[in-house]
Amino acid sequence: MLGKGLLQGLAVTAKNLVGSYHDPARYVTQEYPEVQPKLPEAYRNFPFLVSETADDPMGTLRCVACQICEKECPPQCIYIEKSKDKKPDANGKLQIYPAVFAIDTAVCMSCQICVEVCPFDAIKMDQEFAIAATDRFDGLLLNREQLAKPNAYYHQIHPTEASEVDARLAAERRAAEEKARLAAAAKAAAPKAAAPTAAAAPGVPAASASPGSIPPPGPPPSSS
Amino acid sequence: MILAAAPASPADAWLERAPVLLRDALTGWLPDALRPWVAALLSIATILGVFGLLFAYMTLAERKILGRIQNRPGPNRTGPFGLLQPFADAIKALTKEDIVPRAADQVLHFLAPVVLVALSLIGLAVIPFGRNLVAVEMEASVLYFFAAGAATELAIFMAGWASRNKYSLLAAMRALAQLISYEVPLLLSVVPVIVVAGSLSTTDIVAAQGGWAAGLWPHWHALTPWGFSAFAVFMVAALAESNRSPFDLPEAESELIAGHLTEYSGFKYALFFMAEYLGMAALSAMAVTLFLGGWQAPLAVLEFIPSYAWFGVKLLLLLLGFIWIRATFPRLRIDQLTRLSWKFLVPLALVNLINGGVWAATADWTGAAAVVRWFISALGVVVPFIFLARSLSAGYGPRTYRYASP
Amino acid sequence: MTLLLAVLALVCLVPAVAAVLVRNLIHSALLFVLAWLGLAVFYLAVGAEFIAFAHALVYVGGVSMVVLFAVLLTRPGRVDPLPPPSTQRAIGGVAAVALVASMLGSSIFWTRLPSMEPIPMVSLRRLGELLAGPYLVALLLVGLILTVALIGGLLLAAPRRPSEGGDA
Amino acid sequence: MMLPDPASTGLARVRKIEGSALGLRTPAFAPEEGAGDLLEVSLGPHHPSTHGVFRMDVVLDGERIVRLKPVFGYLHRNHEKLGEGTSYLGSMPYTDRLDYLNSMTNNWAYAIAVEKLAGIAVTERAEYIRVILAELSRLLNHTCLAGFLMQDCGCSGTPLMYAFREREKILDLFESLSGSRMMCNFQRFGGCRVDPSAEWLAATRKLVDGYGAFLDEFEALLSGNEIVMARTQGVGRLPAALAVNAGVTGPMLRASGVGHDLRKVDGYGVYPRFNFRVPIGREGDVYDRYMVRMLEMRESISILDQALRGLPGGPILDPKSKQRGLRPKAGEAYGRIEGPKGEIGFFLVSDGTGNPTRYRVRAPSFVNLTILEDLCLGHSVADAVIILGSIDIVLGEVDR
Amino acid sequence: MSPLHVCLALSAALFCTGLVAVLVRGNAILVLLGVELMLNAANLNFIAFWRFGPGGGEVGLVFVLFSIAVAAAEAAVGMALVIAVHRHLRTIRVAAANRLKG
Repeated sequence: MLGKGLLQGLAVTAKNLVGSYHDPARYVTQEYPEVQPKLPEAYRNFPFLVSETADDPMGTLRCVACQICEKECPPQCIYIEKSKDKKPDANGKLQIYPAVFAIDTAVCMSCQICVEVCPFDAIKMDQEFAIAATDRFDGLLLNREQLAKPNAYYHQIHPTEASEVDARLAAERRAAEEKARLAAAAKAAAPKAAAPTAAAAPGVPAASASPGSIPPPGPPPSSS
Repeated sequence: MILAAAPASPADAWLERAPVLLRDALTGWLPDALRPWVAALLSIATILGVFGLLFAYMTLAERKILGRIQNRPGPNRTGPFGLLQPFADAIKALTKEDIVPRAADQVLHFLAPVVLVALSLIGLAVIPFGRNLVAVEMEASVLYFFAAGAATELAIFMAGWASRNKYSLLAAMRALAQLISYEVPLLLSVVPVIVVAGSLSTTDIVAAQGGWAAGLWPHWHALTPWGFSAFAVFMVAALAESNRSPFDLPEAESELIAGHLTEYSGFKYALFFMAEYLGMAALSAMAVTLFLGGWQAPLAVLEFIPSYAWFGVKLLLLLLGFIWIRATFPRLRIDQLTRLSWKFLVPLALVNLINGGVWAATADWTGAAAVVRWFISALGVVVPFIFLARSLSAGYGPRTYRYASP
Repeated sequence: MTLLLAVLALVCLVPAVAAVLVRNLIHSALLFVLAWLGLAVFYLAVGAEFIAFAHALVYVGGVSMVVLFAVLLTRPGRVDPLPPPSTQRAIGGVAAVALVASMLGSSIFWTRLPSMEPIPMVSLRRLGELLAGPYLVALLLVGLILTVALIGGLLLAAPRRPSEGGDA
Repeated sequence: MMLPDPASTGLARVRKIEGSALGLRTPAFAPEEGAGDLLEVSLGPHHPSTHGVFRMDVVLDGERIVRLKPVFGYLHRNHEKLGEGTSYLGSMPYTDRLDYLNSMTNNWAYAIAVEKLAGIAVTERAEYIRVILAELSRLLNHTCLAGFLMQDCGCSGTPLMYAFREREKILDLFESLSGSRMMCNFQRFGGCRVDPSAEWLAATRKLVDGYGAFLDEFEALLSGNEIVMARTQGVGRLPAALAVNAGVTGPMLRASGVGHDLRKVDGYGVYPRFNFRVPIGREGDVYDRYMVRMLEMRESISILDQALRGLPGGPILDPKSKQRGLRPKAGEAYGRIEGPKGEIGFFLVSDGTGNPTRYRVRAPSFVNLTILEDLCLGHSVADAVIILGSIDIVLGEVDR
Repeated sequence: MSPLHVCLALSAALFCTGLVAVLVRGNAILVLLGVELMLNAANLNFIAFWRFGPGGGEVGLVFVLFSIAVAAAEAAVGMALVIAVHRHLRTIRVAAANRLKG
């Protein structure tokens, strides 16, 4: 019969009209400013640099300016300049730090390749999407100070991922300390076996050397 | 209290006569000579006011209902539930710059929207809104309504021609082709109603639809077989006349030609917009008068509700139907559109003419004969519908699909 | 009453005269339509309601569209502007018309017209009975004429399909 | 399947106009002289229907189209030359931007090409995940197409809104898995980047179960609708011979009656393990292309159902696989999959260094678009808009 | 100056305008419109005599209805002729169409 399809179509739209008043599946609009979107944990926008503690973001950046992310970034939007001097990192080891670390967010397509290739977990993806700048060039060129955010913030936006990263880092740190202690013990044991007489002399420098040459380890890593 | 006393007949219930009493109160203190003139002015003012507001809130209702059908809220930012949206649109239209192309024919360019709106409004003069609420009482009011309707084509031609732009002229020609080819079924579907009601005046037609069979089944024309077919043809033609959904070809964005309104902006564009809605409201009002028993109540017991309320409810239901159809159907191509009119609607309306004639001739059959009469009339509708439907949808139809053998 | 009729007569006459004089074809066609509208209002004033609406429907609705479509279809992109009517033909035309006008005018003013009968109000039903009664045959004939005219018009105006090999 | 000789197909009758600067090809039937003046119109580049920046130079004889020249390139971003300058891993996020509706299938095609080039094996679980994501992407693409097509036919937004309502659910799945709705950058050489969590799999299961009901409602609104049938049946008929010779692939080819589906022909990934059917049309007009896609969606639902049930455990990427400094040995490889729009393939030539020396993308919409003129001749402009809509092009892929 | 005089004067004036249009204007369409005007003038007479003349004028009304119908048919055929002529002679100046050859 000619009109059957048309009537079926009308029935569907009527069902939706009525449905939109009582069935949440048929009323999907979230009115944005009032209703904030609940972002999935994996959501990623522009990257940010992770710093160990919140109070001294510049001092405790994890980034060691290895420039792998600069090479691997497909649109080449990261610019790094190595520092001349060194700075102890979380494990107390002296590391270079980035004097200049700039990301041109106008070019960055938040593809998170930099996060993937970074061996030091120094750069992670942010979740802040409501970004505005008054100037297209300098306004969107974020420098080191603007990029650095504390690890606590990282825990806040990517909880599970952050805890995995911290667990892994803690494990590495323990392994590094374990290895360091073994090396130290081995070094201490080796001179004793070679010359028991010289034991007293080297013992003292060893004892004094150990504290002297290795500066006191930096503030204990923030409790994860 | 007048209300408490059961009114002798619904006609003189207080609420029923309220508008007439109001008018008499307002014109009472005038000298007799001036009284008819002021009364006429009053009715003009009320029609303009009511239908102006109806236009405003119809645009809002359209966007809200369309939104709700599409699972979204529709405008709800301007005022509570978006109620101030029409006024916001009006201010926007007023403040928009009114660009007139230099080559345009200034006089016609200005005249077209004015004439279009005037013609859509003129038609409302003869529609009986309530028991004795008709602005102009005439013997040939139905013919008057369609004469006013026929002139709108002229205004569209003026709009298309005055913009001096090749595309808007072509679009105006297409719009005219559509309007003219749907004028014929519109008029033909009204003729059986006149044959059965025996008069060209709208008040007589509404009076002819009074009364209920066994208090439950009103004598509306739309509820008789031939009446339903005429009502369907009338509504489809009304859809096309007011350029609404399946036939909104002129301003179809996917069309190459941007329609005869390209050279209009600002308030004149809003006027065209208003004319379209008023045309739609006028045609729906006429459909209510001719087929849905004007201000007649659907059930005898519901008689106490004033007559103009019934007219309003029916009109709003029809307008809801317009919006509902717009939300559901895609657009027809220009050749399909004219083929639908000439090869389907006009023959159907012609057969319906005979059907109405038979119905009028057998008016005095009662009892068992009435059933036979209904059956004949129903046959007169269904048989041609099936034949015409088959010829119209030749070559189209749902298909079955096979799957590739791996 | 006569004053009202006189005003309406002017409303009807002025566009008609203007239509004849104006150069632009579309403007003159639209002025003609205005003249027909004026005539319809004149019929209303005189009391022939049904005739007024029928006239309006037929002329303003139908014939005006035919005329305007014809004007548009025959405007070959304004290639040949209308030549000014040769003065010689203009003078001849106006002279002939002046003669006819004088004849009509004198006949109107000198004949002694019968006094006015009471205003005959014809009801639509009476008109209907007349049409369906003695003039039924005439009604069917007019219907026939209309269909024949329509089909003829279509055949004349329809563009020749190349396959039909119409004449050059 | 024996290919008919080109002479009998449509292509042979199309020959270049001598000395025509534009290289216009004379259409099937030349416009009769004196058939009234021809109207030269250009439709686009701001194209009314949401296909992106694309222009059609149309020559009209009254209502009928006599000549149609598609003009594109507005969205050309030098994708392939860029590929040559970027590392293999670096090109992966760029493939999201080809057919920006289906980044998952683009990634998969590129991953297959590199895996073929470098000879990397793919873990079992990753193969299943890739099938699940590809079929989700097919659902998303066909739903969007139906919405856009009906929008071109003139529905005032209703089917499009329903289509987008369902698309949002799928995009939410992609976002919760890969981090971004449309730019997923998810596949890696030898597997996937992230292992889907249990909640994600449960959400996918819920979506797949509910999708059949949505399709029924959608078809009730559209497929039986007489106006839709009147507007789309018999419009833009593509004969099978011309389709095969023009290299058309995907639902367009199947709608013309040629049952060629790479999932069956190549049997890549783990598709042979699922039983599913390949719907084919008979007329090859716009209605068939719409219906074939609808039936394909129902097949995708059954594939998803089987894949979700059969998803094995195990790693999604073997830890030793090298992503960053991948230097495949010199050679070339062509990896292709059955994307929602047709065969999307990547041709890579490596010289042993970190960057490919040649990086070529075989984009299905680009190839399907070449026969737009043959489909539109003799139709009106309103039909041309629908025919373009039924070809399902995405300008990112066409212009690269 | 009784109303009948006004009507007759208007009818005469319309008739003359129609005549001028027919005689003076060179465009075929305007000639046809002039004829239409003359027909309308005749209708006006019928109405005038029905309304203001001696009784028994209803027959005039019926005649007016028929004349409107015929005039419409004539206009349609006239315009069709004009279009047909235009297709051959590329112009519709009345002076041009003076050869009977096909």
